[in-house]
Amino acid sequence: MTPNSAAQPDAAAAAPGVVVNDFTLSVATVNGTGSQTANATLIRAIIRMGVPASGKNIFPSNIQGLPTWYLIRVCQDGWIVPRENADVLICLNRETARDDVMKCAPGAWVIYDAPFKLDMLRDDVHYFPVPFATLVRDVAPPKLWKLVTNMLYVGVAAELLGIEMAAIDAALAKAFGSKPKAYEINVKAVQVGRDHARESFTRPADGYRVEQRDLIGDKILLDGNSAVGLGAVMAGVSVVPWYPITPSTSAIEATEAYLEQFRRDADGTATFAVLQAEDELAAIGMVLGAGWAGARAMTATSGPGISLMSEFIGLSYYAEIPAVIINVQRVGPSTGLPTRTMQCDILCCAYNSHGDTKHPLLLPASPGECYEMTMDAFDLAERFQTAIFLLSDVDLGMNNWLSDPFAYPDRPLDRGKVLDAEKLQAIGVKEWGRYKDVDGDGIPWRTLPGVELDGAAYFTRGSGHNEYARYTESSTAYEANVERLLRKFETLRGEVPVPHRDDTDGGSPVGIIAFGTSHWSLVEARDILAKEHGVTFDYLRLRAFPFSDAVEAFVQEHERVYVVEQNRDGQMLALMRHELPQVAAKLRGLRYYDGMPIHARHIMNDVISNERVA
Amino acid sequence: MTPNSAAQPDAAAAAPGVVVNDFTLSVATVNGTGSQTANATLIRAIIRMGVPASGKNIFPSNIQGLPTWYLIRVCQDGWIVPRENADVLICLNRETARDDVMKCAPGAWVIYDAPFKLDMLRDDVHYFPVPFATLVRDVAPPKLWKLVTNMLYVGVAAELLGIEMAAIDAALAKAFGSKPKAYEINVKAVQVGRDHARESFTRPADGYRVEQRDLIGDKILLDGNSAVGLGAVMAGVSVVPWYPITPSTSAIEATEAYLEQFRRDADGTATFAVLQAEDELAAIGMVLGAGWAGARAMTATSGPGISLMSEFIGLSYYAEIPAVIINVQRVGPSTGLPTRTMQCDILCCAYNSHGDTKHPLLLPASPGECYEMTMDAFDLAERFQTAIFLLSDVDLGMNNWLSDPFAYPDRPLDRGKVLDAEKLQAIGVKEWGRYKDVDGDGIPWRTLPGVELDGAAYFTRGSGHNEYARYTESSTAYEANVERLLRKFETLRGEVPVPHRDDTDGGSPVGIIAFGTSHWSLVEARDILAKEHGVTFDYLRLRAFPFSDAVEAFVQEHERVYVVEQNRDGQMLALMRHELPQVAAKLRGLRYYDGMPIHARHIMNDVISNERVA
Amino acid sequence: MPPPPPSPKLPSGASKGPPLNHIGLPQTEYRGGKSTLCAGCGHDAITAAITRALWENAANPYRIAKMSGIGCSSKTTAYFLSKSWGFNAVHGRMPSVTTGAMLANHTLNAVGISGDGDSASIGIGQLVHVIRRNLPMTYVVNNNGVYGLTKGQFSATADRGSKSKKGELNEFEPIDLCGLALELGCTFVARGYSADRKQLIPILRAAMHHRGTAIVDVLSPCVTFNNHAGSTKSYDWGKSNEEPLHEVGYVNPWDLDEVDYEAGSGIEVTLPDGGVLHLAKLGSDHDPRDLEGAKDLLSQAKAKHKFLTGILYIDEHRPNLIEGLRMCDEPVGTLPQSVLRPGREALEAVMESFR
Amino acid sequence: MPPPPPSPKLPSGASKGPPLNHIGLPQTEYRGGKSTLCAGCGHDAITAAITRALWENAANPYRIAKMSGIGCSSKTTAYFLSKSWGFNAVHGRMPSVTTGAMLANHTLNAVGISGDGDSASIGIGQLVHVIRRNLPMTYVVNNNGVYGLTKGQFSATADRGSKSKKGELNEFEPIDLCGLALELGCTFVARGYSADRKQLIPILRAAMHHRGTAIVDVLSPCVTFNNHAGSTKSYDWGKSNEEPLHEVGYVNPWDLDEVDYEAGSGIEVTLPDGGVLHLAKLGSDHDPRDLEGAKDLLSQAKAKHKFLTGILYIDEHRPNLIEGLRMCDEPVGTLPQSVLRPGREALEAVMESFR
Ligand SMILES: Cc1ncc(C[n+]2csc(CCOP(=O)(O)OP(=O)(O)O)c2C)c(N)n1
Ligand SMILES: Cc1ncc(C[n+]2csc(CCOP(=O)(O)OP(=O)(O)O)c2C)c(N)n1
Ligand code: SF4
Ligand code: SF4
Ligand SMILES: [Mg+2]
Ligand SMILES: [Mg+2]
Repeated sequence: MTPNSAAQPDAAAAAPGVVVNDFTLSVATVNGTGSQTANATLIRAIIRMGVPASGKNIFPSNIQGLPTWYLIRVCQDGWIVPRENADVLICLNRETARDDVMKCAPGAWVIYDAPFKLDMLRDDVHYFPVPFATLVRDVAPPKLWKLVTNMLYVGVAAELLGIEMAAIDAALAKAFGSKPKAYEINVKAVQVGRDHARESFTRPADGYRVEQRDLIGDKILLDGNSAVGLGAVMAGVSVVPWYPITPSTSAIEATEAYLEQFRRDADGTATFAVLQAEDELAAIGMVLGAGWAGARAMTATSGPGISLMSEFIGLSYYAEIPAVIINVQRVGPSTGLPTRTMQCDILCCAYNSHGDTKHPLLLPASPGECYEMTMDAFDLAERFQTAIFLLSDVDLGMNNWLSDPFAYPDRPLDRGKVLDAEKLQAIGVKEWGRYKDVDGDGIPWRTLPGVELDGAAYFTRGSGHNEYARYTESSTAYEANVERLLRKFETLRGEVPVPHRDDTDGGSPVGIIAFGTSHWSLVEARDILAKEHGVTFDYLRLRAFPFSDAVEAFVQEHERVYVVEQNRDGQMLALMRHELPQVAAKLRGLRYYDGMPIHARHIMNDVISNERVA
Repeated sequence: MTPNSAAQPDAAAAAPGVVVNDFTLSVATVNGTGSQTANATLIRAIIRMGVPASGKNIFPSNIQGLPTWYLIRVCQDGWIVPRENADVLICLNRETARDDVMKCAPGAWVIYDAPFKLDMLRDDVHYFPVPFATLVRDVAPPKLWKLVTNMLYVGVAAELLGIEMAAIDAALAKAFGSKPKAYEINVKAVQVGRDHARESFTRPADGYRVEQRDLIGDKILLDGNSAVGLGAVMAGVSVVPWYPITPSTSAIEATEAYLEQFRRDADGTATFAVLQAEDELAAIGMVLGAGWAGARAMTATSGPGISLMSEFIGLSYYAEIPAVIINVQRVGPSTGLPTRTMQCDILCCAYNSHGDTKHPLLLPASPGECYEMTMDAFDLAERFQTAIFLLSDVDLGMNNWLSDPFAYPDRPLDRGKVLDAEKLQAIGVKEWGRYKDVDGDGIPWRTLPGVELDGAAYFTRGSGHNEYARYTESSTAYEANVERLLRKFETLRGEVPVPHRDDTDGGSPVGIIAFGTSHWSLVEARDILAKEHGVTFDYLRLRAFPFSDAVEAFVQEHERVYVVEQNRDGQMLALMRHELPQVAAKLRGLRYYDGMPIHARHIMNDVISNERVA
Repeated sequence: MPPPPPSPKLPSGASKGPPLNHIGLPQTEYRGGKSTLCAGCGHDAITAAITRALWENAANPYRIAKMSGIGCSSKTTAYFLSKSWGFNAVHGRMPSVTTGAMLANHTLNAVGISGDGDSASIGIGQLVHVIRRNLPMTYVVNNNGVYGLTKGQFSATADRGSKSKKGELNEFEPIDLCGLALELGCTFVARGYSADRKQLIPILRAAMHHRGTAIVDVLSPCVTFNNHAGSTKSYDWGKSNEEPLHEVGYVNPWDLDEVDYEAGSGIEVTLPDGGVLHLAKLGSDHDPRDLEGAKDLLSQAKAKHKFLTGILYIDEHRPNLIEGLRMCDEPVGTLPQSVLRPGREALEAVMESFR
Repeated sequence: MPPPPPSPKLPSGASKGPPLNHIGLPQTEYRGGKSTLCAGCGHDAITAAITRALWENAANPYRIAKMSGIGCSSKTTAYFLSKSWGFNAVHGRMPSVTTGAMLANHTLNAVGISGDGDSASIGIGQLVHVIRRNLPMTYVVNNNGVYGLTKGQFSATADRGSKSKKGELNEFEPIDLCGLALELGCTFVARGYSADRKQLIPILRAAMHHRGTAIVDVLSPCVTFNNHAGSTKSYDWGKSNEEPLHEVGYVNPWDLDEVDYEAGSGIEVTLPDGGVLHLAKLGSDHDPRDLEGAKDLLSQAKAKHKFLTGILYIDEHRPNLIEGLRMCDEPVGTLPQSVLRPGREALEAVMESFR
């Protein structure tokens, strides 16, 4: 079975043979039943066996009772985006069971709750009915049955897939380390599941298997939101006002947890403040107040919150106040699909607020970049005295990703151009102007409230002001000021994370540009296209806006360039067309927007049909 | 004196000779001193003489005591944007007097308050010192002196410029018709001013003169905001929630005044509601509630309000609720210059809110279009069930413009696709789906709350919904729905106001695109370029987004096309580059952004230097 | 002792089948979609009470507008009255949308459902101003002290010193929505408990007949995130601390002659539809038209950590927004063009004014 | 009779020149830029009172943060203390910006100035929540019942039945900012009158020393748009209706031994800086620590259309937001990297948790 044939449900059943360490497992269940721990156990156990795996949680916007899926992609090549069609299905939600089975890849293994009686649905898959309700009785008292059922399927799947008990055990120890009783029950449940599978099923000759490898090393498994939290804390964040909204909430929870861990004294004194605001307008207002007064401040939100913050974001731009805004993007417009993923706030953030504004965007593609770029965001925000957006998404923020461990930051915090009393006196107080471009880079010097020196104070406002921060309605002062802001943005262009370029050997006349989570399907698609269709592309991964010169150069050097993104309107394409007019004609859009993470297959198909590859 | 030499302060003094009906008059005063009536009298009197004139008020964001200028462009060729440098200056603000005089055109007439002693500032202008404080004593009791001073300058200017007393009288009768005593005092003040001028000054041989013409006919003089109000009322607006903000407030005040006049019974019963909301979020929320329940609803605001409305605007797009939003643009970002003009919310409105959204923009260039397009906005909003933006600006909205009288609407209100009980039964209730595209135009049918029929009701939400308005998180339903929204937008492309195209005789390889208030300087610049530099351009005036096919065709047919706009970032250019990628490479930006209305000279210079015209 | 509130009678001839209300509908006709809330959530009990209240009131389903914001609570408008239009707006902004809808068509009967997060945090401004304008609407807050849908953060109604599920102490002063409403001059202020269905139904029935804004703040425990010890919004807490002010009854106008409250057995307030609100004395003899009395009772209860329920205040006279604006009887939304668009002379007059 | 509030003494040796305060500054050092408001605007009088209060308090100008929103009132932060940082934020959002600034550096002394439009309409949510959190700040509302800067529309504090300059009647219930603050548990609630400088200055002085949120609602007539007959925010109305609760005095700690209030001549409250607020009985003998008493007085005054001024309520004990969060003494904004960034072991421990 070749890696991609499983994704073709229409193709004839795959040739028999065991597929090792390369399949997509889907657990279909109902939310609020506590299957997270079971799913985490499965994925952790696979990783313990040295085999790369990543997990994606497809969950509803609801607390209890609606369908949810957990998708695990196991792939020793390191590709991490689940295929569209599951190879192994664990089917525990009666409501979606039919659809789930019909969507499986041919040859799939279907583990299901026996009473669902699914085995007449199609005959090109293998069925493994499990009488969960019966088995669970032997494991735990009734009030735990719902929870324990989950561990039973872990056992069944582990047995069928060859996941070792030691690996499962280690994963369970991790989850229940501090609760021996729970640990015991769960071990027992897994064991009962295993036993049942061993006794009742014979593993088909074709199918899926996990085999020990050594591909994990010291890698970690985590979600992007935790990485953001850690990055923020390593960047010295001190003020964190926020308002709950899925999928950004966990970024704040992580930040708060690390702050509690590392920034609270034994006596309870904190060197930070995390504050739940009354709404997003207040949250960003607090960020600006704190940034103005000299603290590193951050908030996290999602689309609706960004919309609400728009007025203040304009103030940040024009009054030049540092702010870090984490936008974990979800499907819009409006409330949209709050738990589904999309890269759909690009334009909204880049040009956020009324009037002429431009805001830098950082575009992480992995938890590692969430960590690094969150730190970058704070340095950039303070150096450039403006709001910096980190654009994550549901997929990156809330799913589990394998990552190299994070490096300890190798440079000090860059607190930007701040004048204390001494420096100010050295310059000469009269010389200084809050909005003067003394260094030719468009970035002015500021003071922080509290400097005990006459002339250090200035007045901050969102209305017209001159170089000395004084109110003015002068046309020339206005024009000079907004032109300086453009110069500042030009300086920024040279200081944001540079794109990653990856040319094919020998180069290709065609380029692809992607960013953020699209990256992972893109590399998979690119590999397959090269291997199976002999079609190669050069690749550039954007990592920030404004676009570094290397972006324009990349487009310049190719005949045509596809911009891959997860939204309907080609928002990054729009941004590039406007910001890189010299090369705009070469850009073509390649879009995906159904709320699921973009699939390699989608990119492949689109590229193939555009390039008319046979 | 040729029409444009006055705009060249550096040039040598103009040749002697009288300039008839072509000059720019500037009244420099202090706000809160009540000079509006005087200025209105001046401009009305000129118009009474059958000579075109338009007035622009350059005022501060403040209630009393700061500098303000009123600029009157008199021009029998019909050009209406004041030149950069005044030909006639009335100088009543000591604080700005020096600057005002220095900025005059060579040969200018400077009428000033005698104690200011300005006559040493430069020697290429004519001085007319007026002892206002002395003259005023003869006219009115002390408490009226401040107000009456203004009418004195009207008299002086009228005498010097040859404005007939009958014309002034008619203008005063208009202003004070119902107050005979005030009328009398003001007539007297004008007379004293005239007498003083006649006795004290000799009119210079070169200089400016108003002469009777017959160029006015039944034209009206009004501001764009009044026209919006009138359009809204002729369109049957019934619910007007709003929040005060300069420069949009007067659009609502006009709307309310006409509603009070035409839609309130003798017994006080109203068929409308105008409601001051607590903020812009509430105002737009009320508009949506009213639109949903079937009323024509509108709000008016400016940049900061648009930013605050962003979340709701996304709801309007996605839940498909009619709304009319008047955005009288002012200088951003943030609070910016609230009383200065700019076309700077193009991108912010076109792609407003998070997620994938697109909103139609109507782009009036005159009060006549404010009137027409406000009516269009209501029809489009209801037909397309979405928010329609009318983008006006400070200049258009708050200044006085000559206009042909407005025509009575020639088509009935288009209330869009609304099903009542009867129609619904005819279709079959089961057949109907709130978000179903039955007509292939992307526009679904809706019902209004209150239809007494089972199955007529539906549930409106900003979260994922299917064709039957039911909640869903289905990827396919989501995708199908947002693609229908795109189809709807395509239909809209064919129904928004078409652009106006004006090709040069014989055609030109170069095109210019402009919109809104930039139009007026553009036509002036184009004429002068043709006459004096022999350079001609074809011209297209955008009147709406989405862009009609004619826009793309225009660009296609030219080698290069300049997009003229009043903002720093080339926002319309960005929109065009993205929406018209096939022709994007031909577009070039031409921008102006200091908060004053764009000058013909600026456009000329830019075009000349771009086209390297000698 | 007052008689129990009258149960709707069966129209003659309909002796078989489910009981029908005054307009001939069985209660099932007031039902909505299946709830997707957690089993045991207080919100579902409120939905049931609303369904029942609408049925007992014999409300015209086609004229109910179900308005809500965002949250578990705000979802519940989908769970009653499928026959009615619903508008699930954005977070915290239900009042403005409702205001617009009522201005367009005040023949609708607006039933707004919100949560404590939706109303006391992000939406507090709109709550304050809808009260100030006295918009005719029923405004129910399903109050659980937490943000259910976003997984259990404290809301602004959580009591100071109460504990989250994770054990954190709430440091902030709670907003008492009834206290706030009274301070703002709200014309109908009541507090209920999702588990006290008997009282909640008549409160809702009266609220739906009130001429202006009726705030009904209902304790509605969140079983998933705020039903533990240390919470002051749990079922246990509600049960132990409820202190009903009075026994509430609401009698439809067409039932009036069949009900015979003992004279002096309580306070009667006639509402605009002609129905009568009857409050039978329990603990105190508070007259709900006494604003200062209501405020005092609430303060006292707060001091004693008691959970006072009932109708605290009603001003049945103050004109509502629609009356204040002197709007015509017909919905302005659907007036004909002949009314909406002024004639040619009107335009000509305006033109002349600009000459 | 209490002695008049002490006038700041001249430091010895400075017998010539203008009087200097405790830190040796003349009052001129507390001045700001030239006002651009209308001549006679109440706001300018408030600015003068603030300037004076800061000087009498001997406030350190470098540590004052002048915070405001948008409006004529909000502009006034530019008209006092040029030595201090000012932040003129967006409309209605001053409280959140102030909260952020104080979290970053709570050694600052935040003086917020807002208008009734800025605070009671668009900003009411932030007002409510800053009170709820008890952020240490002085929050002055320059209350004129209209939107001055946008030319005279009614604000939400305009009384029902009061008239606009054009003669329109206000139909809506006013928001009484003091009543609202009391309801929300605000820890310092006062009302002043721009024209009653003698009372306003000590109120402001006490407010600036309060531990939490001090709401000072000041009637401040708008001469241009709301100073006519029929207005209840005019100078005439203020003059005819003012009813001061008490005579207010504030004594700096360093002046304490020089002032000798007669025993029992009034109520004394010691504030965190050691200074003493002295309230000499005038009409009532209200103790400002009596919340219910304050509410009652306000209700009664409202019923009588009286304009009650003075310090209505003070709770000098409730911890403020900074204390509740247990923040360290230093401003977190300027802590060194060694404190801000956890060490390598910390990162390693976190990495291990993800394996
Ligand atoms: C603008 C915006 N911010 C945040 C959210 C996320 N959000 C959804 S529901 C909710 C809180 C709901 O709390 P509550 O109103 O108390 O309802 P409950 O779920 O407790 O019934 C929040 C913050 C949102 N939908 N929109
Ligand atoms: C978002 C936004 N909406 C509207 C405005 C316009 N605006 C400026 S000041 C103001 C009201 C000010 O009233 P108030 O706070 O009472 O201050 P006053 O001028 O009366 O002192 C408004 C609505 C604005 N600046 N920003
Ligand atoms: S989370 Fe709480 S509020 Fe939401 S449905 Fe569950 S129990 Fe109800
Ligand atoms: S308009 Fe009113 S509030 Fe504004 S400065 Fe003038 S008097 Fe003061
Ligand atoms: Mg809640
Ligand atoms: Mg005001």
